[in-house]
Amino acid sequence: MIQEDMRVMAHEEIADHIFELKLQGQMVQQITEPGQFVHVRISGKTDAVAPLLRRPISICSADVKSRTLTLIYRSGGLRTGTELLTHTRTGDTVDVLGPLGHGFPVSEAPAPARALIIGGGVGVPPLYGLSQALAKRGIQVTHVLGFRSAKDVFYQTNFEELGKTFVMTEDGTYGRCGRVTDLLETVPFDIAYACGPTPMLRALEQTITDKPLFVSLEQRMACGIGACMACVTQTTDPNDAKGYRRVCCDGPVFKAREVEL
Amino acid sequence: MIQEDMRVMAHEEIADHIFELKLQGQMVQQITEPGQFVHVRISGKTDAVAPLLRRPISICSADVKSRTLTLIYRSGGLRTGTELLTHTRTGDTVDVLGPLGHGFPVSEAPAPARALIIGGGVGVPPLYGLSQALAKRGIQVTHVLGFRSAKDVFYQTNFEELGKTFVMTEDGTYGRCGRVTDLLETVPFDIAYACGPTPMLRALEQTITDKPLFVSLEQRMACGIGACMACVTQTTDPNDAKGYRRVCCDGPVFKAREVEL
Amino acid sequence: MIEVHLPGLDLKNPVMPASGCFAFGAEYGALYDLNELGAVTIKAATLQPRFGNSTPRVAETPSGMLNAIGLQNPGADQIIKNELPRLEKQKVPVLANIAGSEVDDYIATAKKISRHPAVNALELNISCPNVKHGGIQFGTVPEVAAELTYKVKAVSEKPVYVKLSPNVTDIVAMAKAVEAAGADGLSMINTLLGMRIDLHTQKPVLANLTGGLSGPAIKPVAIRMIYEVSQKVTIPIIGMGGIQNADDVIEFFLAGASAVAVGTANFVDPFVCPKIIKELPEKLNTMGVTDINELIGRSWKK
Amino acid sequence: MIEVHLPGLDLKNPVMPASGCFAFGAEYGALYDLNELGAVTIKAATLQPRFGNSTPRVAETPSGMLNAIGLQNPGADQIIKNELPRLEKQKVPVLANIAGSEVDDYIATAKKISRHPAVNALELNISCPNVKHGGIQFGTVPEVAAELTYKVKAVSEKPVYVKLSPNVTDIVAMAKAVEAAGADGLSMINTLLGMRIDLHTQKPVLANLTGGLSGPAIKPVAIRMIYEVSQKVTIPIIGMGGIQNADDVIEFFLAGASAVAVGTANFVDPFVCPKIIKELPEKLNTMGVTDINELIGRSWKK
Ligand SMILES: Cc1cc2nc3c(=O)[nH]c(=O)nc-3n(C[C@H](O)[C@H](O)[C@H](O)COP(=O)(O)OP(=O)(O)OC[C@H]3O[C@@H](n4cnc5c(N)ncnc54)[C@H](O)[C@@H]3O)c2cc1C
Ligand SMILES: Cc1cc2nc3c(=O)[nH]c(=O)nc-3n(C[C@H](O)[C@H](O)[C@H](O)COP(=O)(O)OP(=O)(O)OC[C@H]3O[C@@H](n4cnc5c(N)ncnc54)[C@H](O)[C@@H]3O)c2cc1C
Ligand SMILES: Cc1cc2nc3c(=O)[nH]c(=O)nc-3n(C[C@H](O)[C@H](O)[C@H](O)COP(=O)(O)O)c2cc1C
Ligand SMILES: Cc1cc2nc3c(=O)[nH]c(=O)nc-3n(C[C@H](O)[C@H](O)[C@H](O)COP(=O)(O)O)c2cc1C
Ligand code: FES
Ligand code: FES
Repeated sequence: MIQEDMRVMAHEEIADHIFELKLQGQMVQQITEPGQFVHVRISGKTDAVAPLLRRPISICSADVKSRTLTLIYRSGGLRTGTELLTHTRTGDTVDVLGPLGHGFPVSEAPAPARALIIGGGVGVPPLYGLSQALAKRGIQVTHVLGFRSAKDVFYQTNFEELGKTFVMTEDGTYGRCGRVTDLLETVPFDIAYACGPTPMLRALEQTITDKPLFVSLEQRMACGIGACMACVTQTTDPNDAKGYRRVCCDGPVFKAREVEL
Repeated sequence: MIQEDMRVMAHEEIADHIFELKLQGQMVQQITEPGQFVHVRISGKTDAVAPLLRRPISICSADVKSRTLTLIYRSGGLRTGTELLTHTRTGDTVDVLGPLGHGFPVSEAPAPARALIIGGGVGVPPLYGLSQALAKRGIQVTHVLGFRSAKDVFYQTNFEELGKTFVMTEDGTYGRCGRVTDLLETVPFDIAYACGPTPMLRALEQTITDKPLFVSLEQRMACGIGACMACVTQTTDPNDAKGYRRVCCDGPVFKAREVEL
Repeated sequence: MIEVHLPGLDLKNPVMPASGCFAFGAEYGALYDLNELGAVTIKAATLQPRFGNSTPRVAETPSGMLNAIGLQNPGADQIIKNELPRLEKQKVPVLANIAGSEVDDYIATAKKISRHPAVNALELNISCPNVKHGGIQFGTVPEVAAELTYKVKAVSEKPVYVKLSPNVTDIVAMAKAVEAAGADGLSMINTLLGMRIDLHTQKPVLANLTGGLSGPAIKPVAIRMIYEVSQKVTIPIIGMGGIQNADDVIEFFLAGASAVAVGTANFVDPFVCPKIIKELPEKLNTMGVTDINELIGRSWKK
Repeated sequence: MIEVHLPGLDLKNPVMPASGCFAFGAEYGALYDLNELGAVTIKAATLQPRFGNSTPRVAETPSGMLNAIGLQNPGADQIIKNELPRLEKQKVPVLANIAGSEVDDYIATAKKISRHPAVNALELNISCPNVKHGGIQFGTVPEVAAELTYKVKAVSEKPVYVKLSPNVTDIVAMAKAVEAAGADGLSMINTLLGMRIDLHTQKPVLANLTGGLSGPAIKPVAIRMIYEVSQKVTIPIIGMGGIQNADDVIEFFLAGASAVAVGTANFVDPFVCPKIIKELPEKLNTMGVTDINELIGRSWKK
């Protein structure tokens, strides 16, 4: 983990309020797993104090050769920190802490195997790097990506290059109408990975009980490195020695049903 | 007075930590006197709250035709609001309130006459617009400009185009060595105008007692328009009806000895 | 939909400038029509004219500012003569803030000011040192604040709002004490006591040494206090402390305020009050709220 | 030149992380050598393990943050077993923060923790609700805080610093009370009580409803309180509240602190403590100060 002023190589809006930010720096070499995240300081200049806290953003993908990582984030709009981030331009630097946390265990999939990747909204980004890693190992990957509406869809073609991709929207304005869980029965798989809103993850934990499932969680964070205890979540096992996990450093990826959602 | 997002037309460092910022907007049409100022919001984006208060900066000069005004300001360095302003680039907008206050009474100089303009440090900028206005009226203008050191000197040639210009530095690294007051006896004049550090203004008020002298004051401000009473200064006349003046709206330019320095 | 009705104050919208941040309305009145406002809170009136503290009187702090103006004002008589007639010509309700150094000062000021037809209600600034009690603020001892409230109520011709100081251990005790003493409403919060030291001079920046902290920095303290107090009193609360936009106004309503005042934000954006008033109905629409009064205290109501 | 000597704490520099913002040093210790620090303040130890509050436990505010972690910690015994041995191997002094719900909890925890060789001094967190007294915080009633201080002092094998809560009317009275009860030093300030309400859920953001406000937003309050207290007590003060850089450290010294703790800023910049320690001598040099101890209270000393 390092703190680095990373250089903005590209920054563009790829869907409604969704931005793709490419950053270059040494940090890329330290990334070990898809699903790790970085902690981004929005108020870079002159010791600015508002917004004060960093924002956790998943690493979408990384390229060691060009020392570049890609983030995809949603701007929360007026008066949010991420809105301020949208003003960053190519050539600027952004203060980034990372890579942080434990990502998706790619080796858990006994190759050759069929992996199912399920994403919702801004939970989709880390799954792209995951799918790349799985595909590289020769694993057959199927993607089920849920968005609210047509205007929110991003990265469909990127995923399609890696495997079969179902896009769904809640309001039916694009792809299939419905929720990602609606499709589960029709897709054969040996292992599943998911990232998205908590209700989605909860539904998946209830449905996928006979095969390995890994879920990536969100929690409000302060330090991002395990020191402040802001991001804890209880273990489902009441006899667990610690009784809790920190999403920032024990996660954000957990085995299904390891912690309370 | 209006509040306007003015467009940055040019922005460059013209001396050590001294920046020249050219802004375009409707506001320019409302400027009535040299020596008025604008109140600049440094934290323009997304309702940012730090730095919170606006910064008062004198209007250095203005061009009605191109709707452009020029500000010259000193960046206070790390952790100051003005440092943040230095990051503003051509094409950006800056939230400006103005024009504010009462400037130098140009008509007080019975033309033809000889005007003496005395400036110190970042007190120099508004005097440039003043000198332009006086020169336009055919008044002979002499400038005495004091800076700390060679690296702090700016706008010498601009002033030289308008009249005789003496540049002095405290440490003698450029121009004459000493303080602006040292030169007073050698320059003939009928009216004097000054802007600069309070000790300089105080010295001038003590020296120039037989001719009209106008001084421009600085005071910490909040509202900039007369409502908060942050910037008051006492009148020298204890029998004055109000007993005080607000630098932001009764000034910043006052007749010598009208208010306590 | 954004009308609110408080004792003495029938407001077509719940947004007013905070006392001391708007003088007597002349300056901002030159920028926009004061009748757009829910009300105008005027700067603290004292019995005698006051020049206030030496300068510097303000200092910037992270997301906030300190002020030590020192209650500069021309005194009750001059205010009645020069300022209130101008406000009387407007339709906007006036909340008149009054201050003093002794109980008698407050009483005399309240009598004079409350009688003026331009004034719809008084706001009692109790964050003032009580010279007769060794300079301890009226607003820090419940009994003292209650006595003052009681006596001012006795002479005031208009409803009385008591403006609470946040610099206390138990804000609920303060609120209950002044409610029991007859206050018609509460204003909260006044500024937090703070200081900034200049690294060059190595002395406090403010000539007065300490000053009152205001602005967004104090909003979480204001919200917490209003949340606590609104559950324990039945009189309405005018909320303030760091309000900058319609979202903030709604947060104050959810906490338990029935109207709001905007202080420091006027200095950042002189048009902030009319902007908020314009933004508010739009915001309520997106929230599906038809009457802002529904929101009062919703964060704690079942 | 930046060494300071306080009861139990011989510090090669006056900068330590604040309690609760550094856990037990393992995480930041993986980023840099803890021996660079003046001291380490560890997270509040309670007698029994505590899981703490539900999430969300943090919320951002203008130039600050709210936290309601709820004193999550593995309990005194586990801390002694698992955490202190690791710190014992380092040379850095340890200030051990302790908390409780009753006087007896504090006493038992103080006994255990103060006995450990890794611990150089105790820091008594008195911003905790006293369950035996209807949940009123120990830190808000001078007599209660004094009694607690007295009893902990009686059992502690190490000097005791009392960490004052800023949520009081009279901070000087609190400070004097605990000084009289035997405190060897003061830590100030703890967090201001605040709240933020979520406009979507219309409920408080924090599961615990209220939380402690920290960060730059509260610095003016911290400076003011240290300025007031340092003139009235003779014991040293560890200053904290919004410190981000060497300039802030100097401001705290000028106000009257003899050492400082850095809390929230660690979350913004995990290397902030070593950065400040590096920046400090340079800064003193430019100020012409040869010994940082000269600066203590200079803003009020003649
Ligand atoms: C491990 C992890 C990975 C994430 N990856 C992504 C990603 O790849 N793309 C993306 O768009 N979003 C991602 N998020 C969510 C993202 O962190 C929040 O949307 C963002 O912090 C909101 O900040 P804001 O400035 O828009 O909102 P503000 O309202 O300004 O935020 C205020 C505070 O609340 C916190 N906060 C608000 N919402 C969330 C949330 N949902 N999760 C955590 N903290 C929150 C902020 O961090 C900040 O401290 C991730 C979150 C976590 C924990
Ligand atoms: C009428 C007027 C005209 C001015 N014109 C110019 C100009 O043309 N060029 C120029 O460089 N400077 C000018 N100044 C001074 C300028 O306003 C300050 O240097 C500037 O506000 C400092 O801000 P900062 O962000 O660098 O410092 P910070 O330390 O970040 O400022 C903190 C706070 O203190 C206030 N403050 C600090 N120093 C001063 C000061 N000297 N005067 C007033 N407020 C201060 C700031 O406005 C801010 O509110 C003028 C001041 C006034 C009152
Ligand atoms: C410059 C200034 C002057 C003030 N003067 C008064 C006053 O005269 N009477 C009063 O009751 N409050 C006064 N206040 C407090 C405000 O009315 C308000 O309670 C406080 O500033 C919090 O609101 P804000 O954060 O929106 O500014 C003053 C505040 C400021 C900043
Ligand atoms: C996440 C968090 C946890 C804290 N936990 C404790 C604690 O366990 N014991 C304690 O005395 N203070 C605790 N504090 C208060 C800090 O030690 C410090 O007094 C306060 O945050 C002000 O300093 P800062 O503004 O630098 O953060 C905590 C603060 C934060 C932000
Ligand atoms: S964010 Fe601090 S422990 Fe996880
Ligand atoms: S700055 Fe507000 S009155 Fe002058």
